[in-house]
Amino acid sequence: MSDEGQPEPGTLERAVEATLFAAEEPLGVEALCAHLGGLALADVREALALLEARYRNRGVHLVERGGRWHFETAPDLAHLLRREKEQVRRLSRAATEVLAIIAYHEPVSRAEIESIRGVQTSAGTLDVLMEAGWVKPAGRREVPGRPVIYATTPTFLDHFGLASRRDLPGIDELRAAGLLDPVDEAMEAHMRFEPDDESDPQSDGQDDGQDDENLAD
Amino acid sequence: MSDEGQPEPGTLERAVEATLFAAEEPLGVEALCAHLGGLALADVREALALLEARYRNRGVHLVERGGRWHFETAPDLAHLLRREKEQVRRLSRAATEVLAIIAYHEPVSRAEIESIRGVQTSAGTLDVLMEAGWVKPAGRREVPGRPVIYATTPTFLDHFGLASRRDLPGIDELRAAGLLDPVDEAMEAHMRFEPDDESDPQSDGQDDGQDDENLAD
Amino acid sequence: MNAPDEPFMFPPETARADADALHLALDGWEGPLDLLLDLARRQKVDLRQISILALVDQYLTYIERAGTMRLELAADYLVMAAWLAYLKSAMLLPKAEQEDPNPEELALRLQLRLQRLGAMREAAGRLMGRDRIGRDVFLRGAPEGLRTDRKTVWRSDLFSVIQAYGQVKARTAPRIYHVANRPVMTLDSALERVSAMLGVTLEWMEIRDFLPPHASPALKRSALASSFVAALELAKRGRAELDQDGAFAPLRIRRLKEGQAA
Repeated sequence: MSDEGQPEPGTLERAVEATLFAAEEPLGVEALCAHLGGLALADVREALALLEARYRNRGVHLVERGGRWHFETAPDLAHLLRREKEQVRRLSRAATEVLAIIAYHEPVSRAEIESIRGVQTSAGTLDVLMEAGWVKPAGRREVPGRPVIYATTPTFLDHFGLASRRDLPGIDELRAAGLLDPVDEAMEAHMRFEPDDESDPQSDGQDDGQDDENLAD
Repeated sequence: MSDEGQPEPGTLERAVEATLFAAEEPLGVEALCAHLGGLALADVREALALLEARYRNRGVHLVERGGRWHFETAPDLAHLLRREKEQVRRLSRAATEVLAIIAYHEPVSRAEIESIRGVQTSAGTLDVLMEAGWVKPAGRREVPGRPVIYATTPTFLDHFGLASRRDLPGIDELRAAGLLDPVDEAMEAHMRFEPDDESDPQSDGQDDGQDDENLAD
Repeated sequence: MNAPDEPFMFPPETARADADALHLALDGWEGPLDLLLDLARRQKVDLRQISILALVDQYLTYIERAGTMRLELAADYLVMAAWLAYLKSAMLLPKAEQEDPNPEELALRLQLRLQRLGAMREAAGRLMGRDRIGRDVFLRGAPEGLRTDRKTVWRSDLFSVIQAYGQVKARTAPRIYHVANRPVMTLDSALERVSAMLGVTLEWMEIRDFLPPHASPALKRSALASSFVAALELAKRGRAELDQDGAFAPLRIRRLKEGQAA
């Protein structure tokens, strides 16, 4: 580069620049010459060298690949072309259930998940869990049909703050926390303390006793 | 610009350059900001101004059309590029006139277009302009019959190299001469003063006032 | 503006058409106003100084000579010709005899329309002459393109997972139903009990004394009801008699000897 900075681009340089810019594919020196009306190869080469230098620090570079030239985004700015937009979404109820079943029973096949849940699992549900990175296929079960079996990933443990799967509360603990009560029963237990039922404390005592029996099953 | 010629481009300038080079369509300042991760509008505007100046003498120019920016080859190099490119489809005379009327009078109804041209507009003519993406329906005029009104699009400004509708060739002169006013309005203005003298400056002035009102719509 | 000197009878596109194809000549115009504008332009003066009278003559001459033109195409042109002929006659009459509409006004209106169409025609030409993308300037031939990938980040928490598991287990666990053994005394057992106790003595006994002494309140209520019905049944069979001093007073019961009537 001269002391006076970049000189005005010459006509040929501008012509090469515009041609490569508008070209739909990379052009070799000869194709450029032909396009520009039969110029000397040496002149076009010189123009290419000047342009290459001129664009060296820019957001766009003039590069040669296999003898053909084209403009491309500077490598350090490539990330600008593919921008990722993150969208945070809460896991659906169904997906949460499937995740929980896999976590408690892994490795587990889809049929097994369905038999535990008592409902069919849509294909999308497992996809979501795999997209989230919490579940992965873990081989096949050696039974007829060789179904794929699924297991949780280390990412799952990370996200949910678990050191290992053993940190998941056991069935007994879930029961103690009331998490194994069917919803309607839990509701009843709740309702029992509502004002409507206060009339006969003795009969209440009786009911309570029977409830305890149920829990012990 | 400094005495030592063009300074090294800044990071933002390079990023804007790369983004506009890679974009498949023109981008507005806001779209650029969003794409570059929520920068200040003023910074992006400054980068655009720097880039515009930097490319002014090049074979490729950075231009603003209807608030959106894109790179295109320098117009003086058209002869080099045209030969290999397909010619733009020729518009019929009717389509050309209808396009001009929409551009200079927008928004304008079909009946208004026809009253200027003194002839019915075939359905195909507007279709051709809409297919080219230069014209779009722009609501309805709130008069009896609620006719659809038409206006030009940003693509129109792009294609004809107009920064905005203000750049339409001769639009200021036409407006000053009252030639964008409806005939009825011009008649009234004429009759109010000396009916025989078309060059009455007062009536011209009157036209102007009415035009400004129209523009403010 | 300064169109090359063609015979003005023909629109530019069909300038070389022969006289036999006169009807084709009209295809080149965009309607009568367009034809008028072109004729006016041939007067080579500013549209504002145009002679309307001369223009009318030129138009009428043209239409006359194009006598063979297709009628459906020509209708507009003929309407315009009739109107212009009317305008011409009105303009030639002395001013004093003018009625509404004033021919000068009509002429002005025509002139204004021609000016406006002329302005748009010229504007269209200048617009088409601009540097147009794809003809004069070119966009980047192979842009890389910008893409925004939407990535979903899923969020959940341990409590939701555990709770979901609890609910699945609860929902699908085999359910066991207990039918509570309600504390009741059946009529049969009340009959048996009251009969047995009546057998002990012939004295009046209060019915409450027949109730099981340590029963829960619920069982007591049931036993009272059953015992009362049992007492009625025994009285009906002639084996006991009942006695009560008044409403809600203690109900007493006494055994009847065999054969003794109530």
